[in-house]
Amino acid sequence: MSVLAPPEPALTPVYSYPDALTHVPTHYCPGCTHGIAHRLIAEVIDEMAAKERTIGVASVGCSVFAYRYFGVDFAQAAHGRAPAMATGVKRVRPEALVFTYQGDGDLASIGAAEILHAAVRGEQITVFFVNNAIYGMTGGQMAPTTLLGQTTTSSPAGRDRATMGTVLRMSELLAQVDGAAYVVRRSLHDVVQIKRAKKAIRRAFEVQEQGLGFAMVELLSSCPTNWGMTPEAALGYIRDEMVPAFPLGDFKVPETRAEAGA
Amino acid sequence: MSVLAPPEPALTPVYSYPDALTHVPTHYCPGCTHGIAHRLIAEVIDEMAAKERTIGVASVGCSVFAYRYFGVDFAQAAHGRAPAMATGVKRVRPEALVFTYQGDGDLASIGAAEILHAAVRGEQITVFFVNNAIYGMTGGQMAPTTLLGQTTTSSPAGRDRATMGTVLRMSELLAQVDGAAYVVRRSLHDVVQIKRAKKAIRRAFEVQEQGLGFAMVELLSSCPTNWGMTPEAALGYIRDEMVPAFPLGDFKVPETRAEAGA
Amino acid sequence: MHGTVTVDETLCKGCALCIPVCPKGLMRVADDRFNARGVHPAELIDPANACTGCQLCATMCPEAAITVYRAAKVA
Amino acid sequence: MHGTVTVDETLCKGCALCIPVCPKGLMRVADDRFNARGVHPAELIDPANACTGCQLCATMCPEAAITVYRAAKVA
Amino acid sequence: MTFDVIIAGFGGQGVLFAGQLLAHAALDAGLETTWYPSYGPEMRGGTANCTVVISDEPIGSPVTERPQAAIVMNLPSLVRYEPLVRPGGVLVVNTSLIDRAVERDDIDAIAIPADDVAAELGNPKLTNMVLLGALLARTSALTTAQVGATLERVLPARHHHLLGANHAALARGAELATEAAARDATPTA
Amino acid sequence: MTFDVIIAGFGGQGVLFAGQLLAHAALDAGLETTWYPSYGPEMRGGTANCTVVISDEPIGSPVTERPQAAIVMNLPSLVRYEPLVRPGGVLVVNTSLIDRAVERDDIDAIAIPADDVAAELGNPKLTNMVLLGALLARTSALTTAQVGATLERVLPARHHHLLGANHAALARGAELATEAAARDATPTA
Amino acid sequence: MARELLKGNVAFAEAAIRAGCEAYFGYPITPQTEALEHMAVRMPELGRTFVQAESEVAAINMVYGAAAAGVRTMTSSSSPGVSLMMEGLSYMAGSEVPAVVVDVMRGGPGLGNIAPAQSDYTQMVKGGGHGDYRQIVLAPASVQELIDHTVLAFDLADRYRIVSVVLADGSLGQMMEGAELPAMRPPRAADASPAWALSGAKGRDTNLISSIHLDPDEEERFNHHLQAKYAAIEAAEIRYEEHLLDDASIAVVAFGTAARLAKTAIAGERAAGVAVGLFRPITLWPFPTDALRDLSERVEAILVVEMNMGQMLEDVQRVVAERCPVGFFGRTGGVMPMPEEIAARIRALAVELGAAVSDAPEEVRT
Amino acid sequence: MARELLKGNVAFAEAAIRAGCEAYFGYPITPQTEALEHMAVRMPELGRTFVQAESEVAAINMVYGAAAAGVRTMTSSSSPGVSLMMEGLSYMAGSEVPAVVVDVMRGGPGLGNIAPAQSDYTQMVKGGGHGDYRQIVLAPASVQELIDHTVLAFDLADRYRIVSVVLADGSLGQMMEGAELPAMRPPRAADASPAWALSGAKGRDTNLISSIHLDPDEEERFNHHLQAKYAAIEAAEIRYEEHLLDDASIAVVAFGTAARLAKTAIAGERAAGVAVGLFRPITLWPFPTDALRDLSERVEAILVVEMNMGQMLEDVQRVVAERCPVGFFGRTGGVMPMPEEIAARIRALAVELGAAVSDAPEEVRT
Ligand SMILES: Cc1ncc(C[n+]2csc(CCOP(=O)(O)OP(=O)(O)O)c2C)c(N)n1
Ligand SMILES: Cc1ncc(C[n+]2csc(CCOP(=O)(O)OP(=O)(O)O)c2C)c(N)n1
Ligand code: SF4
Ligand code: SF4
Ligand code: SF4
Ligand code: SF4
Repeated sequence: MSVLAPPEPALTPVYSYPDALTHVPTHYCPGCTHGIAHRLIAEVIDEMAAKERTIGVASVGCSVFAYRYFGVDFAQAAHGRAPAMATGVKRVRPEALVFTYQGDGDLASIGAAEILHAAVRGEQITVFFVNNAIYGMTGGQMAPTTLLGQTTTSSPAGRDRATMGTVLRMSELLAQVDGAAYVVRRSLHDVVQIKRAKKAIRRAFEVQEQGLGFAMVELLSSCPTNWGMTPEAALGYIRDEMVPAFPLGDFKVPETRAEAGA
Repeated sequence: MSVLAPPEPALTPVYSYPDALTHVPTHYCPGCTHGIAHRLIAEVIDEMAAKERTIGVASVGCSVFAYRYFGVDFAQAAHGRAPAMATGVKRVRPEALVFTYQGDGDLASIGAAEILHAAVRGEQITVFFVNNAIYGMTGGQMAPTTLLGQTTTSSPAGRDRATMGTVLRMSELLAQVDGAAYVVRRSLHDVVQIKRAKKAIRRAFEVQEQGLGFAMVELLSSCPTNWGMTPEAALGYIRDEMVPAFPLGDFKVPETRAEAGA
Repeated sequence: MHGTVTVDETLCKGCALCIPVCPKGLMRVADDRFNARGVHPAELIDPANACTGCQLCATMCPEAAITVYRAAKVA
Repeated sequence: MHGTVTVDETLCKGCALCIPVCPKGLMRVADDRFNARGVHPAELIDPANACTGCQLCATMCPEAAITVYRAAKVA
Repeated sequence: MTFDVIIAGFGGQGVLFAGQLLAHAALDAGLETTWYPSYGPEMRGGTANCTVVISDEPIGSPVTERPQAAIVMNLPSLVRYEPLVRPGGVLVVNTSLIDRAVERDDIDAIAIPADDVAAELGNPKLTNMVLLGALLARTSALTTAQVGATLERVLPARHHHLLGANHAALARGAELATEAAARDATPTA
Repeated sequence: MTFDVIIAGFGGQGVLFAGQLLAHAALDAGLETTWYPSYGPEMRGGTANCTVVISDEPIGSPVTERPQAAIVMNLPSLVRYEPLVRPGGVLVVNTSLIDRAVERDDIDAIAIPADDVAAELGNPKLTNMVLLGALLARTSALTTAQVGATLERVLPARHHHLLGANHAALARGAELATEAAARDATPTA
Repeated sequence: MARELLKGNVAFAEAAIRAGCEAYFGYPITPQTEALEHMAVRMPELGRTFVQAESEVAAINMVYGAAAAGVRTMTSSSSPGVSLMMEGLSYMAGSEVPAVVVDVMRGGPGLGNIAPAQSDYTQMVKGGGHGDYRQIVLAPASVQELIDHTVLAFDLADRYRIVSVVLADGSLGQMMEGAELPAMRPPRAADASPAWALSGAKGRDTNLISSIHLDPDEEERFNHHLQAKYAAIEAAEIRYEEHLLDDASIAVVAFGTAARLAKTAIAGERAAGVAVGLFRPITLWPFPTDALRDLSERVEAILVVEMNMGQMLEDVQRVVAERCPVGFFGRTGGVMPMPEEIAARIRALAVELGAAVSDAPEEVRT
Repeated sequence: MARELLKGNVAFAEAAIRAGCEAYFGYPITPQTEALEHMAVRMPELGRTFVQAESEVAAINMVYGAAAAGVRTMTSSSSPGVSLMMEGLSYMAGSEVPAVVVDVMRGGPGLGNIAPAQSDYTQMVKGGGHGDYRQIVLAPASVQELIDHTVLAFDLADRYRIVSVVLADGSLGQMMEGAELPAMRPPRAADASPAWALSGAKGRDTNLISSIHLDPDEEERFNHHLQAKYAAIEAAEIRYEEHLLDDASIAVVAFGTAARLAKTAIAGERAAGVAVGLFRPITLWPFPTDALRDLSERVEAILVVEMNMGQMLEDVQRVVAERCPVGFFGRTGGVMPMPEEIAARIRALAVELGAAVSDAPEEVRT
């Protein structure tokens, strides 16, 4: 933690800006929970003292600039290909802690083959999958994760099962794959969930360190801008609409050590 | 059925060459069960009297020439993209019976995103997935379906879990997806299984006719050439090695009418 | 006579999969001749008219090379 | 005094997510000023020194804009 | 005759709509016109701008580095566009949100407290119309009457109850600009 | 000097290996050489062929439309390659599998019942060596001795117990070809 | 229809609909996304097909399928997305299906940015996929042309069983301009299907849509057939604009938005007495080779202006064959060349050529 | 090392290993698959990385990752597979990572066939992806050169932080020929990593591998930086072969296998008294522009021979600028131009030029 001078000398900082972030104001919309995901990952990197051996792989989406905010080595992958790029990195840098940071359009739509096969191969990478049920960056089109009936700019009358199918639950899917060691879904919609999410992030990194296989933490996230809501209402939308469609939970945990307390 | 003159006038043909095949000798290796899959599909097309409204989409693999053998309109898709191409066909020809015919390299490796999303969208197409646990056409490389320890030309020391992951079971995976209406696995290794396979093929076409959603029949198939076995031994390999890794069964059947007797 | 089968020798690849499935053991590879592909085609050897027309051979044949006949019933 | 928080106004986006989570209701949007982004930043209004340094606001803040302090304990 | 203007501010201030209205009005007046927005993640930062070109001949560039006029609705926009307006051009400044003075003296700078005016008119969403009215008063491209007429055509029917307020905003902006001009005795562009 | 030969037959008849052996031997003899196989699904049909070029200068094309020699191990190969051999060239025919006679009379056609000879020698896999021996006897590119020596180098150690049989097959093929030549009194190429 | 203020992306999408496009498959990407969004509203309204594909790879293969089934179909995308279509486009060329692709180009290489550029010239005009193939490439310079070219693209695609590309850029896609949409074509009769298309082999032999020719001789014959078709297109479909070239000693050669920007510069320079005109290829393939060759015999110098580092330039050089000097001015990476800059280049060239030119007029519109 | 009989695909794979390739990512495709299979055996043996990717899209992005991490890495494929790499290659150009791609070209377009062809010239030499970028492209004409060019490709890639392409074809990949492999380079020291590479930011600022430049001005500056690098490569790395050109009145211009086939034809025609020679670009980019221009001033005619419908031809025409007539002879779709056919074209040209030529000798080797 980068310790600022406390407002009064008698005070000690108990929470401050993570060292693994760069102190650059982000480009995210006000209240977008991408920022929370960033912060949690950075906090875990700090706790693991892993900043100097972490390599991140950013995807294409609102988080395309993730590299600006993390104070670690970074690559910026093509849309959907972060798991392939991370595979290339990790295979030749096995000592590094390698993670991808991907949106739901990136991971579940265009990058479906790459994430599936990274899991099948049991790549020793950690994937942070920020699911906001929409394409944020391009202005709010439907994603495979868009809820049934949800209106987006490419499903203007609401997502229609007959022509557009219905929600794709990637965590449930990837948990089916033998090479996946750790697959859980968490949410960022309130303080309790955020704390749980952080634990899962930590565990997902540990799975990589222990060489147990592919690890993914799906994080239900908000897009106040494209959902057309206030930041607070957006958190409510996660809680009330998204969580029922995307149940939180552990879909796969390493047999050697079941995830407790998450 | 194209009825040949019987060897003796008192005899009636009870089984003869299907009408929906072209009577062209195939390029398949002797004993390759691609031929059985072709025959069964053709028999069902005949039984449904659907020859004049069926459109097939061939993939890239040993079955790349499937169009030569089926007496129906055909397209030949790019490697892995048959489900996308079939989507294009079916959306603009909803009255046609549209099927893809894909190998395991094609469907489970390079085409993983396309098959997954055809299922997610609940495309009204029927997919025949011929799983021989290897890349036949290109001379026997590892597929995502290759068994653990199986030697192939690209896993010369046997498929190794640590670097190559382990078998991807596509039927189990796709059955997870809401848009998938009918997903079953059958085998072609003996007469009983072949008869079951045919029933599933029929059902899969019916699911399309009834507009119930995406339908897929996975068929465990042999590759005597690249497995380095006699045709008969190859059938034994399916039975003894593949079936345990790829359990036969119905992973998803339409709720409205459970598959009986398969 | 119950049934019989013919093998389309232009289609047959001599894979021999039809042989073990015949319950009467009536199929064999004709090693006295090659077809245009250069393989010995399968043939039915049924001097005792034992073939029942059960279609197991045809069900197994990857080349759809086998036609099966049965004695016509007056139905 | 148990604790206090500071808000880094260059980072704060005025999203107001820190406000409802404060169990003591001590956070608010400072509508008397804009930051460089043109938004009203959040601020702690704690005349009674009620802040416990519970960190809930910081946990919620997407911008990691909040630093939380507690009175040093002699451990 | 060719006229170009950049309208810039925060997203949500009606920057893009004001520009579109101007372009629609130009088209209605039988002129050539282009409207060109900032787009994509650039808008994520909260700023938006658009360029409108109006001409009696086919238009080459829909963008310009040195506009004849600019409307700036917030401080970052003033900082960015003040230096770019052509000498002799017009700069309309929303002083409700901008407390910095215009530094150049070779342009016609018009200070309008547009948010306050809009609030006075009873609808804070009218800021853009107030500023547009001011611009029209100090340039010869189109008249407020022309723009007002176009507004009736392009405003979706469900918003027609707001027509009066919009007209009023345009008129008030024009009025303030004319007053200011008279005060400053600065020649108009 | 440049020499080219196509070796063709069913997959499994040792077509590709016979060609490789020839190419290895050429390299051992300090000559330039290329070996070019049929590949891909073409082989799925059950046929295989390769072209070997041997020269004392750098080789341009590794393929040829009109070879100086061909070894045909089955009927389809005879049908395909008989018309292509250059006038005066050599055509070695495996009469064990081919009952059709060679029709051209402007080439040196050598009939060798190679499968039978191989069977006589106790190993049906030696067909290719018998035919290669015959070719070598009727062409001047390399000698059976050169090829035999190379065989010792390139045959994997685990197959070295077969060396004797291979030598015998080469020699027997050469012998039969020489006898046939004497019989026909056809000039060699 | 009257002239309306239309956004480029919306305009070409609506034009496609009116030209009879029955199926649209696409994937969002800035700066073309409004086209997809327009299709998402309009196509279902009209009972036609709109599918948001899982990727551009899938989108082009869906287009391939719909085209194989004989309907008018299209996709639109922007540079990185278009790169993902190269295999599919090569297949479509190899099986001669008609379709339309609109590329709203942006800055590159790689992820680059979303600003307007013209640096997909090579990949679209020369064929970024494998094999010897061609696509008709139309380069609009206004929203009106974007509309007209989209309609034309469908007609040419059908006429020649070829992929037609409308090569636009971010500025054309994003800007609004006065333009007129064509009337809605009557819908295709349900049974009107090209003879070669997949529709179920009822009462006819089966049809096959495929790009495989395992036998090289057959593949070569097919390629010669393609080349013959391409030659026919080159003979019949070349389009270009000549502007103020009659007495010009300097010709600017530019396409699309660059040409439009150049026109402003040319107007200014003409006013200053420079004998400069514009040669604008409208079809980038077939390229207006003969007209440009003729021109190169008449003018003293050519200035190629592009929003890239000189891609069309190579074609111009090839055709001009050093008959006159060919200069180049390019801005790239999403930067548009401003008329003033182009004018300065023209001016410099004129001075070099010794032409008598007055000073630039005070007020050249930029 | 002694000369061995080596299959092209195996030879370049082993050459890559000996050049220090630490990671190979690929996907099977005929006619290059033996390379992947060789890597599958050898790389694990040496403790290096071999991954069979799920597709060519994944393969190139894995290469991108390994390259970003600073190791020597490569992939190999053939035409349709290479088309799927266009986005990835554009990204790699846009972030300046070094890597090697071997393209063993086959007949197209589309699925086409697996026979040798040279019709990926445009996509590899001009950039089939979006944006203004270049790749070094080496065109070997023998198994020995396939080996040497692979090693060179790695060295050039590292020197310039660029993608180097070895543009081979099915015949080079499939044939065996006598060739010598280089010695095994000593393995890279565990800590030897380029300063820009991703390795964990220990004791230094963080590194970033990215192709995004949202600000057009910045993107343009980056493009100018790329162009400067490309100019440096053009100044230093052009390679070509001149064969029997000193007194030639006819020059055949051909690359790779086509050049090799032409050599046989040239030998025959020389014997018949035709003053013909060969100009063989070895680097297709950077293209040997100056040497070819010089040549076009010396010879009376040029005949371009390719295994495509005339792709390099356009570059030759551009450079020659009609200084002399440029003829073309191409076979495509997997057909190789036989020396006799090439010879006939040369002969016809010679006759046209009025040269005195004797009849062809009886026994020209084909
Ligand atoms: C090949 C390609 N296709 C499309 C795009 C455009 N694009 C950029 S971001 C994005 C979607 C991002 O959505 P998501 O992954 O859900 O992330 P979010 O923005 O919601 O965080 C798309 C389609 C691109 N950059 N590249
Ligand atoms: C883009 C692309 N990549 C690779 C290939 C080469 N290829 C042809 S078939 C095939 C694998 C086929 O295996 P599978 O799908 O399992 O079918 P099988 O041959 O076993 O029936 C591959 C990789 C290709 N044609 N196109
Ligand atoms: S568009 Fe949505 S996902 Fe993107 S930064 Fe804004 S709120 Fe976040
Ligand atoms: S290679 Fe295998 S899958 Fe292909 S035809 Fe032969 S046996 Fe069948
Ligand atoms: S199963 Fe069919 S192909 Fe095989 S031997 Fe019997 S008849 Fe012939
Ligand atoms: S949560 Fe953070 S960014 Fe949002 S208002 Fe509070 S301090 Fe500011």
